[in-house]
Amino acid sequence: MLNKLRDPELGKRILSKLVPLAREAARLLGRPAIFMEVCGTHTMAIARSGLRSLLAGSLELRSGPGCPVCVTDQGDIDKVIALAAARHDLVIGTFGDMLRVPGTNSSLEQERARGARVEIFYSPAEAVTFAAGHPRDEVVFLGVGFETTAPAVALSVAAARSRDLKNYSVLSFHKTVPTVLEILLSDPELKIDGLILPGHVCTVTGRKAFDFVSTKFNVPAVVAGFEPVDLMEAAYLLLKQIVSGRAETVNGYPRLVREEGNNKAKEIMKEYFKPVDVQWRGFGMVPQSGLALQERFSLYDAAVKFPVEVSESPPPRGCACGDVLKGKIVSSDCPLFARKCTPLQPVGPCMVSTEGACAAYYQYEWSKTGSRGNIGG
Amino acid sequence: MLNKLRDPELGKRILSKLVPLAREAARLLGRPAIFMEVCGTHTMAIARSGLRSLLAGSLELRSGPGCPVCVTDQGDIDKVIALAAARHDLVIGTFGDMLRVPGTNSSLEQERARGARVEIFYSPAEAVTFAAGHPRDEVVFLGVGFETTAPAVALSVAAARSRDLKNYSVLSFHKTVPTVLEILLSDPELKIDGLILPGHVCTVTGRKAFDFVSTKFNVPAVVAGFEPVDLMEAAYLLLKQIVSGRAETVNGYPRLVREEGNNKAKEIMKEYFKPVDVQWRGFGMVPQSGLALQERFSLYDAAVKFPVEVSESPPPRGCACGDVLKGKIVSSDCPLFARKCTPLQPVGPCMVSTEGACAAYYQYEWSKTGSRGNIGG
Amino acid sequence: MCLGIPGKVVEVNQAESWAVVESFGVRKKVGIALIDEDLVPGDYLMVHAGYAIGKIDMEDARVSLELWEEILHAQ
Amino acid sequence: MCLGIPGKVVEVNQAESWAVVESFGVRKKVGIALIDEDLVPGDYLMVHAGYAIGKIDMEDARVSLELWEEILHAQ
Amino acid sequence: MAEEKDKDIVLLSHGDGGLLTHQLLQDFFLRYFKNDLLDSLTDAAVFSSEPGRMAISTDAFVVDPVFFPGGDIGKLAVCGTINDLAVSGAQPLYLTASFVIEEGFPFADLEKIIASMANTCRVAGVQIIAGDTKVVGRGQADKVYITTTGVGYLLPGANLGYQRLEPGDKVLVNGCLGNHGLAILLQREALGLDSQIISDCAPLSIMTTEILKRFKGIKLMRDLTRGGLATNAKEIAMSSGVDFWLDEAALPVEDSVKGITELLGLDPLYLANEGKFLIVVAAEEAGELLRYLREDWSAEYACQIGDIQAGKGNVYLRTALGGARQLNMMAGAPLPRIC
Amino acid sequence: MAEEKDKDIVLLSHGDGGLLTHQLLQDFFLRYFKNDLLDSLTDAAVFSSEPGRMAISTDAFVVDPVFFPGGDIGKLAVCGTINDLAVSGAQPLYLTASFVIEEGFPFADLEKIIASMANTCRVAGVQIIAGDTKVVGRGQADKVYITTTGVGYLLPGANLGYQRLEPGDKVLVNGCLGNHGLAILLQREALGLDSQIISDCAPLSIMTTEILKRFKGIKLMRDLTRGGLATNAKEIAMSSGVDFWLDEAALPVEDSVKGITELLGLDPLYLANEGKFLIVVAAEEAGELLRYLREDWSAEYACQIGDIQAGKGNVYLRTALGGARQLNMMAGAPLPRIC
Ligand code: SF4
Ligand code: SF4
Ligand SMILES: [Mg+2]
Ligand SMILES: [Mg+2]
Ligand SMILES: [Mg+2]
Ligand SMILES: [Mg+2]
Ligand SMILES: [Mg+2]
Ligand SMILES: [Mg+2]
Ligand SMILES: [Mg+2]
Ligand SMILES: [Mg+2]
Ligand SMILES: [Mg+2]
Ligand SMILES: [Mg+2]
Repeated sequence: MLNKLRDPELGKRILSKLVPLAREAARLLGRPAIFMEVCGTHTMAIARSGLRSLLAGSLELRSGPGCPVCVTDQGDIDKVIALAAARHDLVIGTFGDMLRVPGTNSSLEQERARGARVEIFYSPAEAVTFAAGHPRDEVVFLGVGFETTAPAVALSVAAARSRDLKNYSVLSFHKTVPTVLEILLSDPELKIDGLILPGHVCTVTGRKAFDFVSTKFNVPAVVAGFEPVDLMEAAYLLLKQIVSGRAETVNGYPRLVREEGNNKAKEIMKEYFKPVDVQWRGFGMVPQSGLALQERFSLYDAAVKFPVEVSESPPPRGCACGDVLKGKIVSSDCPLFARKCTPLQPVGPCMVSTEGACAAYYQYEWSKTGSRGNIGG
Repeated sequence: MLNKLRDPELGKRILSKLVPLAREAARLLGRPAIFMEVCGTHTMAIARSGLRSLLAGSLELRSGPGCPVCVTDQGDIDKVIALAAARHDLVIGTFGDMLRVPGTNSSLEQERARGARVEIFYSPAEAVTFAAGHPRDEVVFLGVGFETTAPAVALSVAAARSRDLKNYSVLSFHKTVPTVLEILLSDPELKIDGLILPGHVCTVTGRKAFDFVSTKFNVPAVVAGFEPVDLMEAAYLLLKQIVSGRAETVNGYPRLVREEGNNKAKEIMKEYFKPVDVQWRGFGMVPQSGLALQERFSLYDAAVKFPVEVSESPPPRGCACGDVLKGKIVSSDCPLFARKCTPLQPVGPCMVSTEGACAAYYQYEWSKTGSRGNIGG
Repeated sequence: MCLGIPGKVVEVNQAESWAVVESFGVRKKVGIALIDEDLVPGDYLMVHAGYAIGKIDMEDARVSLELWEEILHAQ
Repeated sequence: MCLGIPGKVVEVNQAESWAVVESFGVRKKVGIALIDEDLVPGDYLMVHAGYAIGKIDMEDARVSLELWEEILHAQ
Repeated sequence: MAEEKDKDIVLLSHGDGGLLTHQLLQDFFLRYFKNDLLDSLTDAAVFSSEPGRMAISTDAFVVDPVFFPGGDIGKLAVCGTINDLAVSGAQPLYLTASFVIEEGFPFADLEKIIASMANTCRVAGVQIIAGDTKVVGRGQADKVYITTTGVGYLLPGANLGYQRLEPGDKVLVNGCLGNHGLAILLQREALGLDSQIISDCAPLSIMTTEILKRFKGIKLMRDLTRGGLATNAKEIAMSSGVDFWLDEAALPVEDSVKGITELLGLDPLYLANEGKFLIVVAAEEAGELLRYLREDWSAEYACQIGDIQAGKGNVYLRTALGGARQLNMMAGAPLPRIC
Repeated sequence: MAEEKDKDIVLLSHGDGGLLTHQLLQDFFLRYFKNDLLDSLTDAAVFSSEPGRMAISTDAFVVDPVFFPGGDIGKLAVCGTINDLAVSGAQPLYLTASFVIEEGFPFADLEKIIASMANTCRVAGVQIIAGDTKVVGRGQADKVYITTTGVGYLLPGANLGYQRLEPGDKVLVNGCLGNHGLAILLQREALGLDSQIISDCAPLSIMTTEILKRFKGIKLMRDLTRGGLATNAKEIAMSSGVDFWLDEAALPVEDSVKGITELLGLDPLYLANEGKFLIVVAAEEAGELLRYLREDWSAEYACQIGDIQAGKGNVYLRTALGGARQLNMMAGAPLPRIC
């Protein structure tokens, strides 16, 4: 059944319904509607399916702050790099995506090449297993991600506690999505006609957590899954709202997302983390949008165990990540894009993670030597 | 001036005096005189100069227990190998010669290849410097050697103490030469007409320490240096005694060896070491012939810090090291020599150190495919 | 940051809080500490970073697809 | 086991108990804690395992060689 | 050496050029690679040359782990260089092999690797005629590295070159993509995945020689190793100045490879292959070539995956939905992601 | 890459076959090794061959440290393979070079090494026409390893072979022994010796080509690398079944090399050389060859060191005193001893 959701024939038929609807919406708005996805995995799925090119002219899709790597503050990135550089006796555990993220002067990949120990883990559970198997090593796991990921990291702390490991700690840079969307939607310059909501974040938070998008800001929103059909359905449901002049927060992913979300995951998150004010790249300080470990787990809190001070450093000169993440410009409008900033030598963090707005754009939708004209063919 | 001592022209002229004298002695004895050198470095010097071949027929030179590697007990060797194998967190420091010495089942070289950390040092002082420079490592220095070497190792303990290093210790297998010569000379089967005494051991002990050779056992002895001229002089002085029917312990190395030896070195040895009963390969237990660290230095005594038990293992089957070291046979008389026992795969320890009796014999005086006949040409 | 993989449960160990799921013919052990509901083989889970984050309602998926067929035929 | 290398003293530091000796044109720093006698540049030392174990009496060496010349010419 | 139970691993001394090195050569390399031209105790091997064009190629193999489902570093080292010659239109003749071995490496494993090399050479009809062995200390290599260099004669009929590519040419591959890279990744990372992916590691020269003889319309071949289909296609596109248009739906990828790459956030188009190559062929011969590959060479998953269009050196992928996206060179080795 | 101060070291990504590998090739290898045949973006390099006999030789270079007095690993890698061809009687033409680089290796050092290779090639008149680069993680290599493979044509006049050796032939070397091995050892071990020994690392092919043209009595040549004079002479003796008789007094060894080896308990006859070779030549040409080497090639320390006698494959050294000892193959790399 799930395979049916990625059936290209079904996709093409839906597309044939979607495009006329998008044209109708464009006619109503006097321009193509602009929808923003706020999940990096949506960004990837859109790019890999070629959906953006198929809708070109009738509907525009933009990437918001949905890639945790991209929204992580430069100072936070510098901190973990500084820790890796200063403490070759530590094992820095991380998801693969953080490896090449550029700090002000270096990256984890660079520091690994200089002797830092950096291990890539697929799951924080593996990092705990590693710590248990290497009692002479001290593992610091880099906790990056939204509500989807934070519970798994909380469980890793629980596992380390129950196994009485003294050599495992977490450096938590976790963030919460609804909080930053409030800031995003409050921006008077923002011109977004609908939000594609992150299906897996919503699996944890529940649909209701995003009701404010439509109730408070009067912006149509749809919780979306990640198959091509899911994404087209989300676009369809958003277009329907625009055409009918409604603004609701619709659950377009009911096979997984519930009204209240995953209560157990929410409880565990609450038990281990507390909301704190944190910096978001491009958004500045967003009150209560970060997740720090509760004080009673300070034994497992790398921020407490291995405090690092880094001098404040300006964001990379010329990087327009902030505007990209707010949907004000597309990546190719950034003056550095594809010139000084490429996936190989990223200037800004949006170019680093493959799901970063600029990296996905670079990888799938743009080419140095090619023209952009005829790629829909 | 010292260069003159290795002048081959002078050597050849001396040789022309030495050979007739040796023939005279042989005539008196009814067979060529047999002299034994009891220093591995003498063994090497004789081999490398080709002296044995030049004297063949008129004088025979044999190697005694002069190579500390060769006389080290199998059990002691097993101990250090076991330590290296069990404790990959230790750094085993050693002189180059011990690296390939075979224990019952392995060697330091084998254990290094399996992950043990083995560092070669030229001087125990370097081992202390290494320990100071690697405070997270624990260095165990393998103290092997006679009176010449023991003071240097004692000084390394002194240096570690004065620098307050907690990560340096010594595994002392040091032995004393006069003690074992007493045992050697007491052997009624021994047929040795003169002893070439170890010049550098005597530098520390003094000539008088070896007076017993002639006074108690009535064997002529000469303290010898290491240049070809020195060795020929020693042979000359021994032959002179034989021809004139005397037995004295003559100092043939007066430019370095004093009657009482090096008092400072003797004091330091006494301060740090105490005589203990130890096993010698081929000789069995020799009372009071080993040097163990004094109890008050037990912090630096690897035997105390890292005790190892190894099961007693028989000496390698068929190895005739004992008889070689006692001068009863020459290496090529051993049934394993050059067959199962080669420098590449030594069975007995005499085959390991380049200065070992069998190894020197193999390397310089014998060849698998060649005949032994005409090598004097 | 929220790559989720759907998988069909083939084995459950509630006591040790894990299940083996099969996705695209591949089996993997995942943590189920975040799942409140009962699990039996044949259930579908959404897996993220080694943990199941939710149970997939296959009935909903079916309804969803039927709805599309209706819409597509409506024309 | 007693490889000794003769070397000519070119520098002495009694306080720190080392000397620099030259052998065969090569210089090396060696410990002199075992040497009782005074050392001045030009002296010769016998070095083993990084430490000087004795001072070489060059006069003795000369006498020794002269003795040989006598013996050799005696014939 | 082999008979003594305590002499089961390579020591630094086996690399010192002395007696142990000599024994190592005799007991392993000369024994398995035996042929008239090989005599590793001389400085160089000598062979007769004919007038013509020769191809030479070299590659270092550092794969971790050294044994993997479907092959080992030895088989890989032979296939890799043979295939570089093969796709260049050459008939591989001779290889050299140079080993860097980490102290402590078991002789048993070394023997398996050497036997595997010898076996692969036999299958492909090439000989190893010169070699070298070095041993480095613990932590100065990862078990064993092998560099092979191969020489061969260009096949008289072959006429391969970037400049021959023109709009309308068809793009073929000889089978499923991504298996080797994924097999290696799964062995290396303890991901706890219960699925066996088999490397496609295989020598291609016999096949390429035959197809080059029969199909004069073949304009370019490329083995799809490091960087996978995407990177290699992009390199060719940039060098030839034409565009590649590939069809996502036509790309042969095994279901299990598809599944696992999705699971790990990887793209099979960037995974290395070791027995797969891309062929650019004139349109009129494409169909017959495909049939020939599938039927005569049992390459049942051989596919036409796209075509060449006039352009500027880009590679486009037509998505299943009918959209398009670009493929660029790989930037950073594929890593398991959770995003 | 070179212009960014924070991009000064090699990363694993430089070896993934993607964009960074591409850049690495462009910025370093293609830049320095530039020639018509080299294009490392193709699978193989192509060159024209003539009828005749070709020689091929390969060696891996793992020297530690990578920079040493008198050379570096790059110069060594070029000289080593050129010299193996040269002493085989071949005129070296082309090299391939394959690199295994440890993550974190500075580009500045890599560039020095590559420039040094390019320079040595220029001096010797050879070209690097194919290559490969792999990057391995920290602790999986020691900075950089290079494998070179060389091909060349056998000189028509050269007639070298073990079977030609006969009693009465003379044995020559072209200069002082032991410098390279000792230079390396002194760099590696912190022995606190205040003396600069310079490696003799040098390409020999131009010299060997000339002497082979002039001296038809040359029967065998051998570069005296790993294992030194003793091991190499023993190998030749064993392969040819004759005995070598070398004169200790005739062996050219620099005073400082003599001194330091004595100090450390080493034997210079077992130390590696990288610009020295042994020549076995018919007696009647020995004198003239020696004169030619000394005068026309400024090989002032070239010496006749012994001769060949009927025998059973042994190497004898006549000691200065007039005695004799045997030289065998090295058994275990030379280590500083105190005994
Ligand atoms: S292209 Fe680079 S510099 Fe520009 S916004 Fe994106 S990440 Fe920032
Ligand atoms: S040859 Fe070997 S086995 Fe025989 S006595 Fe010597 S060391 Fe022992
Ligand atoms: Mg050679
Ligand atoms: Mg190649
Ligand atoms: Mg290749
Ligand atoms: Mg070689
Ligand atoms: Mg390793
Ligand atoms: Mg290739
Ligand atoms: Mg070679
Ligand atoms: Mg060579
Ligand atoms: Mg290559
Ligand atoms: Mg290293």
